Amino acid sequence: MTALDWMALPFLAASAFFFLAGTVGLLRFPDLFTRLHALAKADNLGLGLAVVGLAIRSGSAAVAVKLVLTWLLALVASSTSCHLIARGARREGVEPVRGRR
Amino acid sequence: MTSAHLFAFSGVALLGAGLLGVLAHRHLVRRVVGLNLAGSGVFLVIVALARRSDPPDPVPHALVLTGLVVGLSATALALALAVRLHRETGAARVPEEDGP
Amino acid sequence: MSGAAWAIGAVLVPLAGATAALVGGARAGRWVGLATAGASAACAGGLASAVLAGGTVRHRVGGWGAPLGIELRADGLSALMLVMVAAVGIAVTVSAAAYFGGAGGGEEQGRRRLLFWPLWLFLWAALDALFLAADVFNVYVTLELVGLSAVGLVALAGDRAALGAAARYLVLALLGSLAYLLGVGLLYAGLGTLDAGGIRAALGPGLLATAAGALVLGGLALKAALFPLHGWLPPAHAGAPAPVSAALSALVVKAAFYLLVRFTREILPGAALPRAEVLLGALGAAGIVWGSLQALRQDRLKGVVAYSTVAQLGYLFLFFPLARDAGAATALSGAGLFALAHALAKAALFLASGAILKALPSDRLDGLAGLGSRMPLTAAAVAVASVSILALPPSGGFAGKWLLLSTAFATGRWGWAVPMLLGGVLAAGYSFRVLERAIASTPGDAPPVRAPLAMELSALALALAAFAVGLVPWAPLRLLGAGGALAGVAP
Amino acid sequence: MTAGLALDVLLAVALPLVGLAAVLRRDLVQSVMLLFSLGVLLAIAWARLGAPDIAMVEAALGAGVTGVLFLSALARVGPDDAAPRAASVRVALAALAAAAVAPVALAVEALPRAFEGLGREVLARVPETGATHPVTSVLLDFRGYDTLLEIAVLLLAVLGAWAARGGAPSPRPPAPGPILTAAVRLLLPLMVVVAGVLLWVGSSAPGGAFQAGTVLGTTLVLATLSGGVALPRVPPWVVRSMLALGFAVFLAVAGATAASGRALLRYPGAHAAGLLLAIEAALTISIAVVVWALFERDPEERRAEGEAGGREGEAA
Repeated sequence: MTALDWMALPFLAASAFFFLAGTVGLLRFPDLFTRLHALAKADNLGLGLAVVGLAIRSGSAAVAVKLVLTWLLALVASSTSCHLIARGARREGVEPVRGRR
Repeated sequence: MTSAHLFAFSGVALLGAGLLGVLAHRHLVRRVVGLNLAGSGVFLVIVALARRSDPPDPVPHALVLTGLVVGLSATALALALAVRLHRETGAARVPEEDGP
Repeated sequence: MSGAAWAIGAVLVPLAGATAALVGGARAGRWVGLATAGASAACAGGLASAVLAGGTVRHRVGGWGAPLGIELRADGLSALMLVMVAAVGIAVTVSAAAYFGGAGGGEEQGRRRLLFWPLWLFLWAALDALFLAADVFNVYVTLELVGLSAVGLVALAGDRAALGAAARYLVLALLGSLAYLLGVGLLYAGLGTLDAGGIRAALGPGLLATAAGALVLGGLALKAALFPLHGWLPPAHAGAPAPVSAALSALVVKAAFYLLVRFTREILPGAALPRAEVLLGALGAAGIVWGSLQALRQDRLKGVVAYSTVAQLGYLFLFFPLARDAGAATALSGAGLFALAHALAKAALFLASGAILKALPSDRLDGLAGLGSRMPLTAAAVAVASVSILALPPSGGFAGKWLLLSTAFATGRWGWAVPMLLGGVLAAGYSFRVLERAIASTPGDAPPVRAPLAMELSALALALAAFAVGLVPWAPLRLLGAGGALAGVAP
Repeated sequence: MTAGLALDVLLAVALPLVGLAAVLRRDLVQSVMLLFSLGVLLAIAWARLGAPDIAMVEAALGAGVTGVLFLSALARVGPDDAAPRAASVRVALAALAAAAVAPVALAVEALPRAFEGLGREVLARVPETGATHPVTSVLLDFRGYDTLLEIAVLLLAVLGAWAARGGAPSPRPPAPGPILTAAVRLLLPLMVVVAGVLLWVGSSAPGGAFQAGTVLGTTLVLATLSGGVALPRVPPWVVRSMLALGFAVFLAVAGATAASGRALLRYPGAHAAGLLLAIEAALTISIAVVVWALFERDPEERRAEGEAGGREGEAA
């Protein structure tokens, strides 16, 4: 492994952790709204950290810019679709779970 | 086991799953799902076997690209038929073989 | 013009016509259709005369040649099929111009006028391309073209039974295509070529040949409406608009059969699948009996004609067991003549029922009494076409069936003659049910609405052509024999 | 075992399992969603198999066109309420499917582990074509005739879907809301640029008319769905002309090559690259309109509805 790889490692590991957390949340949380909340973690933080890690590893500014653009696009897409899903669910009469289960 | 053969067997298994989907269901949309799975299996076999050389043989890639477009066309037509059948008969069922 | 130019024209002209009809819209459709039909038929005729004069015509698309590029090939069998498409195609086009003609009819009729022409001309192009293809993957693309345009045409009718049948056919056809494609993929993975001639040369018996052969033949059989997978055919063919039924029943069913002939006799002889050939024959025999029995039970003309297609397809499949070794040449001649005569006669019957449906409230057999005096041209078309379907001498149907029967006797395979003879008796049954009503001298009033003359005449012309095939059988047979007909089979 | 092979094993096992799950799910919507997930896994598999062109098309189809088609069909087709078949029947059918594919597995097993195919010959002759990317050379030059007919298949899908659809109006999408509208406004120009890039690089790298056309078509669908961007109302014949444009250009080139006495689709050497780009550009437009037309109502119907109806307000 090169020095760049070592520098990227913590970011990639952290990214994997957030993806794992997001997935656990998706599977374990009680209702649609909290699950969406968990997914957003994976997209925003997990993907962002992965982008940072990969940008370091690539060692090229052009690739880094493309990676960051990809992340920004994913953010726009995921927040829009989360919003649409949540709004659609509210219209269909899905209520958030309140209190503890 | 080479990766090429590994994916080829995976494609055969996927084809089997898709075939089961076509055999086991009568809902047209479900059958289209099965046909899409089976198609993906066939494409996977063809592309995986092209990986037996380095670089991979581009001819099967071109064939599968054509196959994907054909598959999309068939899917679009089948789904339009499903919607129409549902409107005419109240169910997007493929009628049973009539053997009177 | 060279033979290759005619072959290219036979594909490009109907494709161009379809595009023009799509852009031109409902109003231009029929004129585009008529012009395209004439030009496409001229290409088929030019190709046939080139094949007669100089034998097999080949063309390397893109100039590459196999195995890198695709080749087109027209031997006698291909040319005969193209002529069959052209003859039926012209009549269907003329009839359809009248059937879908005229203004009014509301939005639904407008949609039909708009969509029929591009769909039909694409189907024409697809059939021509299929009969000319010498590359097994190119065959896959043409098969899909044929299948999707046929489903689109059936869906145009909007009749509930036809829609269900179209859905069932689509699922079967797609499954068949996938099996075929996988077989082709395996052949390429083993041999490194997609060219029909290249596969024939390279393929020896073995696991690859058996698996790929079973996939290809099984896939094509799924598409061929072979018993017991014929169930979608009668409702689809009976429920579609009459010109569509004619095209489907006369032409589309021949496509998968043609490919099965090519693959068993020519491309995959190395796979050595004799049991597959016997199986195809046995299913054909079952189809003859079953289709004929069902035709006897129908009470609508289009129902009788559609079930009769199931039976008549069965005869064609007797080619496979009969064509083994010594019988190949005679069996091919018989199957070729039978396919041609069936296409002409079946299209005539469907176009005639279209004319009847335009003039009379329904095509129920009970209501056909006195047809001879009410619609004499159409009654004549039904009568003459039925003679060929019945295989009475000297019709085209008789010539084809006679050659198939003689193959069975000459090669000592008497068993295969039994379903043919039984089918003849049953065909007499269902045809006379139609004929006794159509030509009986029951006086009847002229129908209040006249059917368009073009529809009646196109049906009659096709019926006469089917009959004439029996008078001059040497003409199609000479074409069939030109260029060697099938590699390894010399009629 | 290397990391690469480990990933391959994981993918190869996951693919049929996800497929099986899609077949066995009782709920039709879940079944379709699993089909989409399979598309994502497949895109990775294509990349692993050295087929980036296919990976891009798979992603564009699964996430875009096929997804939209299935979802809009699901919205109109009732749930699959057929009673599940008896366990014995299901086992028998599974056994039948397994028995049908087992000989294929045997035949695959018997194939040699290394095989050139036509790869070397294609690479050697790519310089003679109008493209530099081998897959594009095969698609548009060596096997250009297949591609010509394939575009006809795509047109038939539209014609057939219009024929099957009958006079039914498409469902109105629910009112879009400000966030979707803003996002679509942001993404639209970007997607148009992406389509342009895909088209341009197609001759030398993975990409080309189909990828570009699907991106552009999905953009049109998105614009229609979001309601935030008004597409110009065009007469039906313009829609039909745009549908036919790519095929017509390809066909005209085919006719011209044949008429000039060359072989069908043998491009004149000096102009080969330019001709291919012209064909690809026209195809991109038509494929985009195909994608949109598969989703939208057909032009006759739009006309019949007339301008009076207009778009439903954002009231909801």
